[in-house]
Amino acid sequence: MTKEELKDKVLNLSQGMLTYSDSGVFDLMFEVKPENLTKAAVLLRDHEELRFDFMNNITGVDTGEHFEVVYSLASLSNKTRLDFKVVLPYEGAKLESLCEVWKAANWHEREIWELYGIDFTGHPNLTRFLLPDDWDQGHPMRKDWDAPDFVRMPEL
Amino acid sequence: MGLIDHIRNLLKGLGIAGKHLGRHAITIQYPEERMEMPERSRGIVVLLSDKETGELNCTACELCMRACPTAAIKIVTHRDENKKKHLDVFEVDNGLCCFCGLCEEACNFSALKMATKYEFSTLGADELVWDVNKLQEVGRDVDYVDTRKKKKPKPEPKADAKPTAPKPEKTDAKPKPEQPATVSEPVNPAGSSTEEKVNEEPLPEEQERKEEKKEGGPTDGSV
Amino acid sequence: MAELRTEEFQVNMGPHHPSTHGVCRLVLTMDGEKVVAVEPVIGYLHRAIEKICENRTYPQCSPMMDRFEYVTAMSSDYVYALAVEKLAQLEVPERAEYLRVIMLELNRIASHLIFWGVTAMDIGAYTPFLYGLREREDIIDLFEMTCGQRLTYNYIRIGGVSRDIPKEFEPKCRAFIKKLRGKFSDYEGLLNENPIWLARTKGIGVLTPETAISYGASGPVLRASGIDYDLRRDDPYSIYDKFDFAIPTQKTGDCYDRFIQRLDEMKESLKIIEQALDGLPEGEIKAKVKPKFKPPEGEVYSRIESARGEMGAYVRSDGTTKPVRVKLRGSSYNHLALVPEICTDVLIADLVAIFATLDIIMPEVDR
Amino acid sequence: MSCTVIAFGELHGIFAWLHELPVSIGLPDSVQAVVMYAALGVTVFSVLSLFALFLVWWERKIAAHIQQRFGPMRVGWHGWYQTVMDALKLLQKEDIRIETRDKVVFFWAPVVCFVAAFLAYVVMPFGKGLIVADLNIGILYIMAVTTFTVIALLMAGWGSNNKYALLGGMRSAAQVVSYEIPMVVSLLTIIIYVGSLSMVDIVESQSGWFFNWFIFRVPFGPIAFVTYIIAAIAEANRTPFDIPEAEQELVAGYNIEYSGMKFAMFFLAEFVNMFTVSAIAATVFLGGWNGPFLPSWVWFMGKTLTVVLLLMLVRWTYPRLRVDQLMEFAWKFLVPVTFANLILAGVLKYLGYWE
Repeated sequence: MTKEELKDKVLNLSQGMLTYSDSGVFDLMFEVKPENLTKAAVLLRDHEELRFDFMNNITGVDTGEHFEVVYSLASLSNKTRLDFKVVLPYEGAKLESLCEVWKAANWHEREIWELYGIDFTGHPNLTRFLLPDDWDQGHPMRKDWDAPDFVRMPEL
Repeated sequence: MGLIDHIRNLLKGLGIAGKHLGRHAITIQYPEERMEMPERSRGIVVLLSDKETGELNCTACELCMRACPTAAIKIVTHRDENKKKHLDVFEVDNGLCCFCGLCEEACNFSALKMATKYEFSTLGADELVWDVNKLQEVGRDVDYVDTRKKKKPKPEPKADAKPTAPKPEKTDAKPKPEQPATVSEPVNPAGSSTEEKVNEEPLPEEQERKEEKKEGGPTDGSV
Repeated sequence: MAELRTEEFQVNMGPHHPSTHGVCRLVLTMDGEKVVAVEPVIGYLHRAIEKICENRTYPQCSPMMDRFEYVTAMSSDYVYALAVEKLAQLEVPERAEYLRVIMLELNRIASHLIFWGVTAMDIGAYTPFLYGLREREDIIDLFEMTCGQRLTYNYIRIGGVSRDIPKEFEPKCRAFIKKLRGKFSDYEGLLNENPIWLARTKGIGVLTPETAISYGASGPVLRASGIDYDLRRDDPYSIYDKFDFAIPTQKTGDCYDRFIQRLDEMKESLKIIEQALDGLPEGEIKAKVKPKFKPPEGEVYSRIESARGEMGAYVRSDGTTKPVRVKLRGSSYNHLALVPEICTDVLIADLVAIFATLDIIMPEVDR
Repeated sequence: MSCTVIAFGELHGIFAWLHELPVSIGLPDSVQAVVMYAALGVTVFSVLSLFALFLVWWERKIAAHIQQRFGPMRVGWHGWYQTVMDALKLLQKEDIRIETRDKVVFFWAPVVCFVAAFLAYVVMPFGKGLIVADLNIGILYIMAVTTFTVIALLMAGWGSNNKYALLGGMRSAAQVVSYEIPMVVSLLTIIIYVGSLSMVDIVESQSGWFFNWFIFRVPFGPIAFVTYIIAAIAEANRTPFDIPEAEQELVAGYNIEYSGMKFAMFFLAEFVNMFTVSAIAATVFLGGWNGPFLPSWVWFMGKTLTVVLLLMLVRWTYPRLRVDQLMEFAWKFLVPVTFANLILAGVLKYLGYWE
């Protein structure tokens, strides 16, 4: 399956849930509205012709304007790959958890919750694990967070 | 597998261990014997001196400082009346150095090299900061290939060196002494030396950064 | 006699425990010798590499990658370089790609040798650890000869490799391949058939294919469960499609299979290295990369098959010299998430065996 | 002093002299025996302590050379007094005592372990005449006192008030008690042919060339020897049966909370135990001090150290068994095999194989 075919197929099957985004340089990148997330994920995983059964990675991104959560998926049987992302505002960033769809999402979501402060509703165990247990200094991966003694590198 | 097989396999393992018992050790006794380091081995950063005059090759272009990912190199320069740059301070904090070799590759003047030496343990972290004299002294006996053009220290890319040199003049629009070399460490590695340095000038940096933020991300090459 | 009252108790395994491969804490709920539940606690090795990278230029990030996964630092160098090359659509010279493949495969062997030794040590046999390190030493000598470092190579850069191999590399590498082939009989004789070893690993920690896929297990762990999936063949990067090599798989997915799987993979890697050495072309080793390297705006997720499984790097650029976001995906992260799933109702000794054969390396988990 | 002709290099003169010492210096009868045994005890104890230190060094060297490294090389020729220095270092170390320990038990555990390890040497025949007391129940006595170790380990596990230590202590109790049975039964196979429990009798009935050793002479001797060695490794808590201290599982098991000299006592006791089981193997199966040309104690030491070498090779080669497999191996394999062996040997003896 070439990339174009896959793109058409995903766009047709998703009926507007997934829209194409051109920010993905190499692999296909789609965009999903937060409310459609679980539906889109189940479709991608379970549809006969897609079968994205393998969750590679979830990345939280702070672009400086809003949050993005990028899901990277792969299909072991079809040997295809795609990414899709969800754009979230800073205020009250909240997303459905995909732990039920891919169990691999569990820890990745925990990490994003911890480092970005994005809430995942329905996550079974949203507790601290990467930062110290008594951490109370916010979410370190946000762009507006700096370590107390943080000094920026000299510009080139 | 039957019992006999099990016993045979157990004895086979014993035989392999016994076979090695008779062999000679492959390790070496370190302070007495030393490994011969390969010529490319990346050890301590040293400053190289001219083979004839014995003076430093460094032209104070600050390329290495800019290449360094951990800000282990600190350079302070000034310009004389002929607009020629002179080196005031050249310090390498070996405690911060991550031995990546980027400074060596950035240098176009054969001024700096990661020598094959590797022994520099000290009793305190502050003794790991080496100044220009120490760096030069350690680098005296280091052999190197001089790729400079004589008499004309104009930046010329090395044969296979990666970066084409940016113009050193351009980088120094701002005079350096007013903005002493920034020694920065993004996330505190809990070293006392880092904290001291950070305390030197937290405020201007902080403000600068905040300004950048408002403009929407750091601008590139603003100096 | 009255019924004896028993209760479960909790044991902290780690952060400093001989068999947690770095600093990982496992909170075990135990019923006597039996482990009822495991909860991994991570973060003891968190170095904030991703945050640091946001404050570095693209070339400056490359030394950080060595620290991401220091057992196969070549792979972590490469996955980042690959992501940035995809972003900037850089053409990498062919010789550089060959050199990369040689180094990646040598590093894979080095990692598997450590795995072989460490697993044996975790199950109680000390000597194999030293034998594994002995052969790894030769590989490291090859690396040092080429790039100057023994652990944090910083060799694979954006656009190519940092230096060409020296003249004596090829004969030494071929000699090493020959030597290692000869050592396999020792390796197999020491453990593969040993009845104690079989008793300790056969049927322990069985990972079903469905669980493996769902938890995102990859690499040797996935293949030991019987799924024939290898990124080198199924999503070819670099020039792996030019080489002829087999992808070994096992059937049951227990500790023994995961152990044998890696021994088999070493042999295949040797084949790839030989082919790469035979076909090594002349030419440039690095594409031109400006010091103020600015990839165009965009985002990319690159993935490669490292020694432990799928290693990924998500890099996002906004067109400036510094990345907006670098996310590193280590396979150990997903494998550690598997531990609570497959480590229920096992003995504490089995837990150690499972942990060892999943080949979890903590720097990759904590980043 | 004794008037018999002594072979060159024999040491039993020393023991004879010590036996007669209280009499010759004219002590009253009531304290003669006490002084004599005290003198003998001190002699044997000091020699054995040094020997245990030597064994530690030797084990490190053997392990190192199997693994193609050097091992200790710094103090003396090939580091020969490294362990002496280690012991001195451990003596100077702070004795860390955790607050929550069981004070009495925690204190006495290493003492019991250390003493129990040395008690066996009362009846050990180091050479011709080199024996502290030739008890007529010698081997039974050894079996009895070596089991003291398990009490010490259990005490250490309990007194440390540490979960790892407790697990180690429990494992050790289960293991040592289980392996006691095959060990004793293996020895019984030989003893029914000797007809005496005295160590000296056992050795003397093997006099002559090596085909008189019980391992070759007694029917099923080799099997008894192998089962004895297996059980002995378990008794000495060494890999592949070192689950009480299994480093990768329980970190250090029962001695996790011990430091300084208390740890050293456990450590030395472990090596003394290893020497004990090897010495019993040498005495019962390999002919003890019997051997031509060389002095008897040299033969004894040579045979014992050979067995020790075997134990060391085993330790550095094999992986560790799991705790349930260990018990299964003892009860489902070793115990039936040794009992069958014993019964067959007994039947053969009854049928007149042995005259």
